[in-house]
Amino acid sequence: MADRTLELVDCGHRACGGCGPAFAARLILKGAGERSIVCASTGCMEVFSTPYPQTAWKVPWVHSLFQNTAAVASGVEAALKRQGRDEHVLCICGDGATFDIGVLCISGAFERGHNITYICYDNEAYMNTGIQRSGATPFDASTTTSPAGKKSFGNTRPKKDMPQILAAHGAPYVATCSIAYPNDVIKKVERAVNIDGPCYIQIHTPCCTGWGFDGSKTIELGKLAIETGLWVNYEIVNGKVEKAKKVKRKPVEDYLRVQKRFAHLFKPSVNAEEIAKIQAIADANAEKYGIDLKF
Amino acid sequence: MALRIGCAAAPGQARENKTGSWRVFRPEFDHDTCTSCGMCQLVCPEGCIRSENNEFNPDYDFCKGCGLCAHECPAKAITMETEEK
Amino acid sequence: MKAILEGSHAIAEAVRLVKPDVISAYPITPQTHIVERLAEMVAEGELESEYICVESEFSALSACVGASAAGSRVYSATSSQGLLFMAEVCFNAAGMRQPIVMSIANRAVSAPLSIWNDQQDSLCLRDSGWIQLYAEDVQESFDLHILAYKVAEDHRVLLPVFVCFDGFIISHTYEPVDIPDEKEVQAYLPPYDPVNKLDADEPLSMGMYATPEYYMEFRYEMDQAMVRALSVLKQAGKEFKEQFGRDYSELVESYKLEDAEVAIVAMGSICGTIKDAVDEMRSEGKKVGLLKIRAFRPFPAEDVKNALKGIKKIGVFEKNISIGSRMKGAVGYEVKDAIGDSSVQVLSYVAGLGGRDIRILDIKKMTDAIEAGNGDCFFGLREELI
Amino acid sequence: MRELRIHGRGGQGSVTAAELIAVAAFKSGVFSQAFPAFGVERRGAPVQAFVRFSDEKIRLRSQVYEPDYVIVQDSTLIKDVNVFSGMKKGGIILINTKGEIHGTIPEGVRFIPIDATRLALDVLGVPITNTTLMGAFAAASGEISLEALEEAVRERFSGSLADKNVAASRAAYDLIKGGA
Repeated sequence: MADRTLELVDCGHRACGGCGPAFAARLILKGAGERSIVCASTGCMEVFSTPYPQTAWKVPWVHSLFQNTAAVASGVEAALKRQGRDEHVLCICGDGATFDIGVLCISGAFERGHNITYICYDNEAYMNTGIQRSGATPFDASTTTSPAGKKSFGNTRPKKDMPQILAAHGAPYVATCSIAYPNDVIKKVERAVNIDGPCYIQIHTPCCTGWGFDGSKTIELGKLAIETGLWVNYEIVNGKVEKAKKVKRKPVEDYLRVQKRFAHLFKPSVNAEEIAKIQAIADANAEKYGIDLKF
Repeated sequence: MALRIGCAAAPGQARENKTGSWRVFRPEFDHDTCTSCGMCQLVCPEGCIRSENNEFNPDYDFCKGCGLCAHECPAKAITMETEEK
Repeated sequence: MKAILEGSHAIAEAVRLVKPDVISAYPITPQTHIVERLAEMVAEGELESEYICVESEFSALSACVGASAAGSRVYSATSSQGLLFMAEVCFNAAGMRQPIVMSIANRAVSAPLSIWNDQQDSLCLRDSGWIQLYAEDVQESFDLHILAYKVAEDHRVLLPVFVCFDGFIISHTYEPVDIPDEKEVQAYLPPYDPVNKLDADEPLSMGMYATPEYYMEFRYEMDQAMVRALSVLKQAGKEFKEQFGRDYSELVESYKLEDAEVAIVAMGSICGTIKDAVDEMRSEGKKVGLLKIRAFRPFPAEDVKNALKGIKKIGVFEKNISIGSRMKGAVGYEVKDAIGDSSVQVLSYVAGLGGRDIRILDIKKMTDAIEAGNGDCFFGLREELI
Repeated sequence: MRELRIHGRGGQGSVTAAELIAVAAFKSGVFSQAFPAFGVERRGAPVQAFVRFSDEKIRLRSQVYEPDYVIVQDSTLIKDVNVFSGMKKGGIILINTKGEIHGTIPEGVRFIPIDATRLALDVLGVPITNTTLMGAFAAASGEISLEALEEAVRERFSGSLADKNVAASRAAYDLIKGGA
């Protein structure tokens, strides 16, 4: 059982106050334990946690480049195997490194079946470089490269279904979770690191700076994503979706209205047409994963 | 201090960076109202809330004053006060 | 044991003898025979390594970085486009001070697509922080792989190494090679003893980022390590001679330079052809010699200067083109700078690009051009196509 | 130093022939070097491979332009490729042919025709002529001994395939020796 009191991410890191990913890092290592080696991609978490020489990591940690973390982890795993060592090999990468630039390396590592746990902290844009869209950015979110404007409602594409892509690689265990449900994160990470083979976990990590909300509300935002059906927590075990978290769904406006990245949908007047499209995404999620609680 | 080869460093050194100086609002913990549920400790993105004999307190050297603990406290035992400078 | 082997298979044999824990490579012509042979060795149990069959060169070297960071001895091999695809990781591996050894079967770069030999690929990674060694024949290619690990893993150095040899010309040529036994190699090459290592018992953060307060000093340290590599290479070469009998104690090799009036400077397999050409020209009464450069990074400037002392006409055979530079070739600048005497003529000759065959008669023509003072140009162009 | 150029078509084993001749020469005690004309040729396209023999270490890396020996695996190549190019006086050219060839043998060059296809079909059962021509080359040039060639062939092939190829080499060797 995971030791929930274990603190393997040190104080003094430079994340924004109320940072979702910083919270996620603590939870991940509570689940994975101290016999872990973390491979990190370039990204917000890397930058806030490791300006030389002030590392916040109390476990072995290595960063090479933005897009090669899964390949670096493949090498670490192969070396451990050769040396007869038993540490868990983790990748902790943002959605830019995971959904976009790192796909080649991730696909290769998963196809080869390395015994690694790849964790994506999904804050739905390139936050490190100033909030540019990624393949994980939700429909209609305004980012600096998908800005809302006179002729745009923001990002024109829905989120890429990364968990299914990795499940399709034959990953024995794929899971989504949210920092809004900390124990679920810890449990899923603990499960993944103890499964042989490449596992994938995608953690929803609201970003107060990138999404535009107050840092005290990071967990509230995470909950709203789940409660509106715009984010679904589930597991894919050997290719089958299991245990999608059921909710009594709220309208998506409740989630959208409190974030600056969706502010253009409410100003100067409520854009019912666009909000309906987002509601349709939530409805489709609900249908697909069967998350609606029946009364 | 000599550089460690390959831009490597041992743990513990982030603590040299006292992020408490970032704080504008300061969480005040009301121990009478507190139910010792540990939620504040769990959710703190800094991991800077410590408990001793079931009494929870932030390490003000590192607390950035984000207010997440106060927002999530089920007993409403934490209030955010303006930092007096 | 003397054997006759294809260059690639000889190199694979050298790799088998250094026993890397992890091999990670992606096949590319003309490097393929090396990695195929290594995969076969692993499959047959002749080599106990983890062979990671990666999906790209980018991952090949990235996995090497990971394995090396975890404290293992690692190996990779590539060519041309593969090396360019790895370029970002090359800079990173050197900055992280991982003593990776990688074979470079030198090949031209695209476009136009060419699978044939020149040295553009490794030379354009000149500033990446990798030691670059260039071999003349199969034996030297074999030997330098063993030597490379000794130098890379030396705690005074801790920099990765390219062992470069001309694609096809060396990689696909059968010739006799002396292969030592495992015990001899073990006596020469100690086990890898990492300075930094990912280990849960002794946690460490590796590959952190450096703010402007630190970055320059890290780059300075890399350069210092490269400077130290000059003497470490020579020492390793001397010990190599003591162990195996072949002498690599110098980073340059002079051939008939003592009384030479004209010198050709070159790297790689072309040195063999130039030696034959020098012999022919000597028999015709021409005082010409060759300076072979074995280490391009670190560049042995002092040695080059000393070897060429008193020679007034120097031509550099360049299997690369630095497009837009005045001299045209990248090696010429280094030689000119090493000589540091404006009364000495140092000219570059860009030749043999994309596998253009070089014959003894070409070297003679080049020597005529050096004597006449015509250089800093392409050599051997087909005028009818221009 | 003596030089050999082998002309063949992709798939006929010209490169293997060059390698095995070099291996046999090495086993016969000389320094040898073998390499193909590095190309992207597919099956059927004209290809070349080269071998050098010397009592000293061979340093030269250029292709072979003035061969002492030429082997032509397929006489149909003569139409498209100047197989005689640069041949030295006193050199030997071995051509796999049933009889007449197109083109003129250069002056001073000894032409040895051999129906290697027939021989290969008889002994190997397939029209793969490289080992047959290697036997003929051993007999005609004296650069490699038949024993060394057999050893080289047995290192490359195994079982009955090795036996058959050794037999093919030997048959050609005997044929040329007998005819000489």
